[in-house]
Amino acid sequence: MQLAGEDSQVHLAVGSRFEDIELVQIVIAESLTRLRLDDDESEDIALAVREAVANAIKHGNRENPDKRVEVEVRLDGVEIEIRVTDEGRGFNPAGIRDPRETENLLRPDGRGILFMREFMDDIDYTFLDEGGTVVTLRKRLVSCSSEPTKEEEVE
Amino acid sequence: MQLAGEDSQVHLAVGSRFEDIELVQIVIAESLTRLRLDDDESEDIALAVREAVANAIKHGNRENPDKRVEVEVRLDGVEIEIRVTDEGRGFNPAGIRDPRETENLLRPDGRGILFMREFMDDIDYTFLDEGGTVVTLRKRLVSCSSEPTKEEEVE
Amino acid sequence: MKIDARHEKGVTILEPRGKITIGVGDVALRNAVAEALTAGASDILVNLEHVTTIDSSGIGELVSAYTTVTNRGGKLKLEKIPPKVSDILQITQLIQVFEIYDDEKEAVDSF
Amino acid sequence: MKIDARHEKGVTILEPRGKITIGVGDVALRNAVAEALTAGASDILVNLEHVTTIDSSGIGELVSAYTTVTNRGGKLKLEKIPPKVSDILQITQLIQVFEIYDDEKEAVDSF
Ligand SMILES: Nc1ncnc2c1ncn2[C@@H]1O[C@H](COP(=O)(O)OP(=O)(O)O)[C@@H](O)[C@H]1O
Ligand SMILES: Nc1ncnc2c1ncn2[C@@H]1O[C@H](COP(=O)(O)OP(=O)(O)O)[C@@H](O)[C@H]1O
Repeated sequence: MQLAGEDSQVHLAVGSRFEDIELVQIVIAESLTRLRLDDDESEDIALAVREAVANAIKHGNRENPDKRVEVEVRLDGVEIEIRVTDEGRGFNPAGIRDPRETENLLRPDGRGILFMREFMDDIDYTFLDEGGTVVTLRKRLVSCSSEPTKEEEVE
Repeated sequence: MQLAGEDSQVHLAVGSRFEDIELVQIVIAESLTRLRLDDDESEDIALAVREAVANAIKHGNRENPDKRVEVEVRLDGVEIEIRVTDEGRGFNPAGIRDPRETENLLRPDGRGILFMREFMDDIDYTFLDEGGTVVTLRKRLVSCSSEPTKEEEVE
Repeated sequence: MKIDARHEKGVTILEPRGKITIGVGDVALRNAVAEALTAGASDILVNLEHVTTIDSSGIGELVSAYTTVTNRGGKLKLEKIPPKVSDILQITQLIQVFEIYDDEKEAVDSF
Repeated sequence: MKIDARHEKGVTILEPRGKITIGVGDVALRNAVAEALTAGASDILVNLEHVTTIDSSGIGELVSAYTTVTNRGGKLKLEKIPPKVSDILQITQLIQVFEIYDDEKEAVDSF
């Protein structure tokens, strides 16, 4: 179901400063622009990526600016997949507490993974043998048609 | 002379479609924003990178969207270095004709490398053994101060 | 990120603009709340109308502000939340925690 | 990239806006010139006032347009070139090739 004309891959590697998140956001926004998603869908994806990159910088690379965060964006006609990789030591996703439980409601942190889960269809963690955490975010795209409509072709 | 706080490296890999040039431009613009260069200096760098990436897509990868163009941006307090790599077969830079010669003036092409040379301090070609062309563009930054002024610190 | 502060019938109204996100906006919000408290405020209304993006750090700062103000015997409420912020408060179930108003007069009178 | 066309005393004035760059703006410029020629134009004035960026492909299209129009016995001139475009015409020495005007009335009367 991949349409050659719509396939696209972008790979970005940045340092581990919070300002690098903005660079990632800009690349994501530009990549999504081409898909003509509706604003809501684009915002959801951008927010999930923001959380993934923030975690990579904060927990993975512990804000060491010399450590890299890699972001890979894969688009085909029907799905977007974004992979965010850090150089950290990983964690146990099963041990994460649910921020919606009453006893956690007033904690200031612990909501990033929830955001990723809610705003994407699917998120998945892999821990590399050589060190490093990969979080893969996927979303099926509803608002973008994989074929241009008649009107768009004429444009 | 590298100031830790100003060091920054960004690596971007895109496909070989002309629209990918815009993505590169956006990343370059965002990276340069942080340096507070004056507009003229930023424009010159952006234009040189545009030419380098256009050549990588057009001549290097022959617009094959599956071939990648890599762009590496290295910033320290005093210099920007941008490296653009394609997967093509290279060429002989010594064989390039000067577009400013009278007999070439009315040719529609052949001005990209001239632009890079004029807008950067230094450009340099390397041809990889395994195939691929790397053009390295360098510019010393005059308008950005490597240390923030008093006023900026207060901000 | 820029946060204006104004006063209405003893209530301090904070109006962040732009992004309340990690590393920039979240810090600005924390500082604005701290400043209001130092200036003697105990009732704080945060107007979220002009917030374009909020992430989990931004939400975390809202929660911290809520806790700090409440622990000091004050109140922190929200007004004019954009649809995306509303979604996020639903998702996180913080909608149970915050008192939220659409109308500013009503919000101010509720303190 | 958007190109307006208007007419002044038999001269076709083309006004590209935005970027004349590889893959988009260069093609638009080529098409606009071809259209003007098909419509019977022979004297063309390109107003570059609203061009924000031009690259070597864009310059190449200007040169091609110049050649095409000249070969057909017409003339192509430029007006209101921004400083960056002026730099580029200097660098490429195309400043010798193009007739360039600041004042539109003068430009139109020169054909
Ligand atoms: N890339 C990562 N590397 C290491 N630990 C991580 C990573 N991402 C998440 N974690 C762990 O999962 C926890 C929950 O993450 P999250 O839900 O994003 O909330 P928060 O970042 O606010 O703590 C973090 O506190 C951290 O312990
Ligand atoms: N990355 C590259 N790979 C292969 N050939 C290249 C590359 N860059 C430049 N060239 C060669 O150098 C020539 C001059 O390039 P340039 O000055 O940019 O003008 P143009 O691209 O308009 O031809 C090209 O026509 C091409 O033959």
